[in-house]
Amino acid sequence: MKPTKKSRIPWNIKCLFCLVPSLVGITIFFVIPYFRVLYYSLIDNQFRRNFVWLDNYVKTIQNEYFQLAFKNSLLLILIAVPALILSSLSISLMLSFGLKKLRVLRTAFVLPLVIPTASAALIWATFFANVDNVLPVYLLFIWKNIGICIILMTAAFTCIDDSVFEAAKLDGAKRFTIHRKITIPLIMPTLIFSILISIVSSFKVFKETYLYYGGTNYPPQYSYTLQYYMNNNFLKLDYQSLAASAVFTSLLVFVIVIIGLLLQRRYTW
Amino acid sequence: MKKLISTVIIVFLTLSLLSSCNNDKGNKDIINYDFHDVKINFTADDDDFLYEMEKDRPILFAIDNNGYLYYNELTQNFMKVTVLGLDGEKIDEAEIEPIGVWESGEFIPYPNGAESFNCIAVKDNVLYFTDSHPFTRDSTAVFSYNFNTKEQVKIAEIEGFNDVRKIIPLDGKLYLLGIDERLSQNINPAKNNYKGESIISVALQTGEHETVFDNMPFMMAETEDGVLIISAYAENGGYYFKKLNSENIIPNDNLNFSNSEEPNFEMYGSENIIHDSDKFLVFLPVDGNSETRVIVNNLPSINRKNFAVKSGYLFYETGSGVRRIKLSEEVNPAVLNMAHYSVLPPIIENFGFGLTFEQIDTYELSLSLLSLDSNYDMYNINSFSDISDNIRQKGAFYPLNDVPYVNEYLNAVFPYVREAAINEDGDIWMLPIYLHTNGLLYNEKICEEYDIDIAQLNTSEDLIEILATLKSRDITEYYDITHPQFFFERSFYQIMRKNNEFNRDDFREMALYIYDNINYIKDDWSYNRITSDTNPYPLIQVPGSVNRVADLRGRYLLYRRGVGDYHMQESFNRALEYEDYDDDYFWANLGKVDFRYFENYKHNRFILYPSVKAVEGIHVNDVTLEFITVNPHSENLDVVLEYISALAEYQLNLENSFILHDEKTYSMDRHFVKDAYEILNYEGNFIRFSLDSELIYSDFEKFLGDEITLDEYLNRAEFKINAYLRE
Amino acid sequence: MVKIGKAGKNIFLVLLAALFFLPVFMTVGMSFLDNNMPTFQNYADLLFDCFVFYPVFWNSVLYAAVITIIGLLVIIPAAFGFSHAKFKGKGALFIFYIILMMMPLQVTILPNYIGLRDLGLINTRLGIILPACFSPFGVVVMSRYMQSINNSVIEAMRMETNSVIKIIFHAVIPQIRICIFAVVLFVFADCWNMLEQPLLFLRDINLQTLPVFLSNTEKYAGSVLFPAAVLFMFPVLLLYNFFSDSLEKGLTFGDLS
Amino acid sequence: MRVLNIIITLIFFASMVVLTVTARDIHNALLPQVTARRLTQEDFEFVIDFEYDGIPQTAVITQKRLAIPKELYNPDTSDAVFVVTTIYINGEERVGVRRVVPQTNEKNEGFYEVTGGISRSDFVIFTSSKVLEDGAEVFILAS
Repeated sequence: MKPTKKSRIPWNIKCLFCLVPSLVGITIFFVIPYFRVLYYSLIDNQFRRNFVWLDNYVKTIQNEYFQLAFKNSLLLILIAVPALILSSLSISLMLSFGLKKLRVLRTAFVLPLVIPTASAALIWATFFANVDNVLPVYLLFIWKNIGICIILMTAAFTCIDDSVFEAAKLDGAKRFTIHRKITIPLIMPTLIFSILISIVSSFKVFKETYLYYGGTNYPPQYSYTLQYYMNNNFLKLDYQSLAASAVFTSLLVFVIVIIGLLLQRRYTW
Repeated sequence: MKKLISTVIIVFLTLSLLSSCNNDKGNKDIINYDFHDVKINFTADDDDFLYEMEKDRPILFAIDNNGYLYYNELTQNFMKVTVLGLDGEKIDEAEIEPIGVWESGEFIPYPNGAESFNCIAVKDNVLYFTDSHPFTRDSTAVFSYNFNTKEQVKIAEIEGFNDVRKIIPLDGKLYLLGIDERLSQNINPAKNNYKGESIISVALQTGEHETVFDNMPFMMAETEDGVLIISAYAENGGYYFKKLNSENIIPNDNLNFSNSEEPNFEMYGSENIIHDSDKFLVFLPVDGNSETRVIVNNLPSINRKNFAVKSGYLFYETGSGVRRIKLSEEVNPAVLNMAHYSVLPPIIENFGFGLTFEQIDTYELSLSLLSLDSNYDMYNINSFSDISDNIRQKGAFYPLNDVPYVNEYLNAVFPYVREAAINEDGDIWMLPIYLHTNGLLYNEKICEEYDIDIAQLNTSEDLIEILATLKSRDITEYYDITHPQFFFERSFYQIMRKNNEFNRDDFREMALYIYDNINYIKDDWSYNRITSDTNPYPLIQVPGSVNRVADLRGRYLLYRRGVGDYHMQESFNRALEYEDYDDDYFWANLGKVDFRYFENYKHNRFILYPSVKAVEGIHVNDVTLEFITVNPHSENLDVVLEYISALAEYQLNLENSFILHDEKTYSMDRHFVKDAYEILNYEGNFIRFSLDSELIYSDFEKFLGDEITLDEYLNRAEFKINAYLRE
Repeated sequence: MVKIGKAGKNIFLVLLAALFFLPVFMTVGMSFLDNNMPTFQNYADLLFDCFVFYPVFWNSVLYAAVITIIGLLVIIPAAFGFSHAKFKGKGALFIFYIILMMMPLQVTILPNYIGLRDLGLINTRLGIILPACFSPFGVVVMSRYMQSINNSVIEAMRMETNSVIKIIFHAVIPQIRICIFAVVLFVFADCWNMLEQPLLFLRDINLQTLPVFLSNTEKYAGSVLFPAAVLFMFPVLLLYNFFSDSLEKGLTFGDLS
Repeated sequence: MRVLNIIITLIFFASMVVLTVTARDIHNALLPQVTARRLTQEDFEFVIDFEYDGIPQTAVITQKRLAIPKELYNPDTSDAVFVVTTIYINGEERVGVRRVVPQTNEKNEGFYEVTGGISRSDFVIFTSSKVLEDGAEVFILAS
């Protein structure tokens, strides 16, 4: 083995260099726009451009329709996301530890990823024609995103070592306790992660709900979410309240991420 | 495995790049040139001269080198040519003896021979003209008339050649462009408009003729320095230019000739002017580089066959004679790009500016405004689009206060239009172009026959009452003037005008009123008619029309008709142009008006369409306004403001503009103009902005169809309207 | 009791899967129906009468493929950097990546439009490709996985060579094959369904993508759109099949080394 | 299982490649193949009366008029003729036909005189491989 010559650049710096392309791309296409949004939220008008600092935020907070939209979005995240995680967890448990030949069923759950937005909205409109509550929107959200969560979770299950199960079975643990005690804590990082992914896709599901309600900018009260609020303000050239509400959403997201990480630190052994 | 995947991916990439660029370049029609910039503009009025002539038929004219005008009166049986000098005084006159054909030694004049003359040309005081035999049309005779010696000579007779479209006398020969019989049979159809033309040259002394060019020519012209330029269709579409006795000039193959019937072009310096659609003269450099330039001018409608360019002047035939305009070298730098919101671009004059139009939707419009884009210079918006009022509130405009003529123009328009054009802090944020509202057209005589007194018809109750009486005396078999959507729309604006937030009782009252009085059949919301006789007002489709009330014999009693929009202005201008204007010409032009239904149209009158309820005592009428706003971030702002002031000045002294307030600018002797003016001058008019009844259409329809209760409808409407207003 | 429980669970699972399969079945069914008579006419109309479909289809393929490939070239090193480099603000930067990932589209449309316009990328293919290649989603997913790979292999490799690229290629990639497939699947599916960006950033019709074509209901007859929707589903489904195969194989050998 | 997957993918994309290249030609091949030409000018006899220095006279003269061949259109047997026009399908401009009933006047041994419905520059369909109807798309064989 020839002795490796001492490379001038320390290993740690080399790893940093790997980060550079992504960092450059992120700054150009994500960070600068984000700060542009911050700047827009601090000026009074897209055309007159004089600073009013927090007026926009105050105005947005007091706007009753922003509160309504914020409430609806929060409800969507607090109800639909857990429901999604639970259902995808149970399905992936059944898939991974059930019959071997049932594995092929997993393809069915990935299909919603594949269906185009227009057809999905059309099918939802035919199934839930005159349902007068928010359920269809939640179901649409779950239906659309269950595929990703199942893939993540089943992939996580594959990493668990079989020997762990043999040991548990030996001391007579029943199926349910095995899952509660061992499998779930083991895949807790993936669980947290799918929660984050689902929250991201809760913003992406806007296009389908928009078409489901027939392309109107003002859906029934219960499904008037933040995206509708922002979209309408965009059409009304009121970019300032849109920017302010955008900053609020990123704060909301920031809080959720922090909670997620804290939970994860407490659970990982 | 990896190699396989990588090869497949590479195949994808090459294929998609390939497939996207090989869809064949459809040949671009001349109309949608990519206009680069405007080089030549018509001058101000002093160099604009009109040779007045009373004439009832188009004339043929030619210009000689020192600008004298030779024109030919196509009288019954012989040709009289008069020569006019530069300021229109008569210099010379010639009577050409009757044209006929010598058959077996006997001269047989053509009875209505004069019509058969195709075109005339003049060179150093000798006139050349051709005529095709009026019956056989298979041969063309070429004549010359010398103004000095006053003698007429038949130079030649060419078999199998007619429809001569151009004569060019050039160094001892005459070049004729016409249809050649043997060529006009089998031609490849779908490519272009070639009809079998060819170019024949006739020697002046000897008269023998030979074909000079027959490879699909469509026009020819002569440059100032005496060179013959031919333009011909290229094989794969488009066309190219060719000097007569020299090599091909580079073909510019991306230009396809327009579909105009009579192609024509003249030479001006090193460029040629191709006359295309009525409004455009296009300057195209002959050497074929694709940099094209357009001169856009306010020629009302140039006769395509008949225009000539000589010694820096453009001559063209108009209704009242031949007009001569000086072509000046003044350069207009920028071509302005106007984004328009409705499907059709606005019909406005361009005053020598290059104008291109592009249609955009609300999302693109907000994106363009918010991102301070400069790719649009002006926006043409109508007031019922959701964005119109937001532009005013958010300041997304360039104030036009100090643009010349704009202030003057706003003082001259109707007060409610002026009020709409100026925002709270005094900025003029838009330039109004034309208005549109709804009027009720009724036929005085027929209404008298059925003793309907229109005077007391000003609310919807009266209208419904009249229709009920008509129904009871089953005079009228079918009408469809009371449509729920229309009544809903009018009352929606009247309510929102009074209190600009959701007022539950007004909406409840309106909903109940329409529910009881107006009949609604499921799924018939957007203006299509229903054919059922279960309801009291039988609504039967009148063939090919909406909103009409006709009696049993199909004669019109009442008809809902737009007032004041550009159709009216357009048809009015055209009517005026031909002086023989009278009512029926006007009516025939007012959109697709089917004459059978307007028997004695002279008795048609307009009144304001009855409104649903009074607001503060006056009956209110919503008017939509078409206007232009200027993009403050446009790169060629100064040219845009120049255009806006030209447009304002043009609108300012427009006759029968249906937007100006001053009565003297309207020909009040014509009763429909007077009626239309009264409607547009009604004090209850207001411009409705942004808030569109579309917001709660679908809920109202569900309520009418009993799918949801009244309260449910009111709750939904409340949420939607208040959300829209207070978001 | 356990026996029934097990059978009941399986039946419930099959039923649920059938329920999820129904929408696809409906779309495919509708594509064969022409006012409810089974016919191949719709496919004939699409494939042999609507020639706009092909450039649009290959555009989508191009965008999805190029974004996935360039994306991987950016994501894998970045994830490696996140998981193995030690520097002070790493946690904060990672959280910032997550926040950027979660910004809703309505917000970023205008600033992105302005950014692309200043770079002159509006109405060009790059305008769609570049922003998508650098999306933080891939980095976040993969760096989570890289933390749990076996470092000893890397240490060994570092003995022989100090070029990071070789190390990543030989030591890291074999270990995270499943994650790479997962990221490829998500990024490809995401680009394949891209609708808002092409709609607003591209003006020229033959640069557009398939979802834009599918959403243009007034211009193209319904009979053309359903078969197009079916063809739309194929690529992602095929890609998923690749992935689910490797998942099975991934489990059995070499993964837990 | 993996090999099957690759095969399906290859088949799918290969067929898409083939279709991209050949779709338009197949489409054109399936269209009715037609030949189109402009109408010719033929001689027709006309009786005309005119005045020559005061004396009304009549004369039978032959004149060239737009003529349609008898086998193509015959007022009492055939109902219409098809003329080339541009039509719009799936957002694209294509060559199509429109159904025209020409007005005819005089006739001679081979032709009928066309007085209305078809102008000189219109291309009339002479032969077609399939039965045409109004607004149909056609493929014009190079005449």
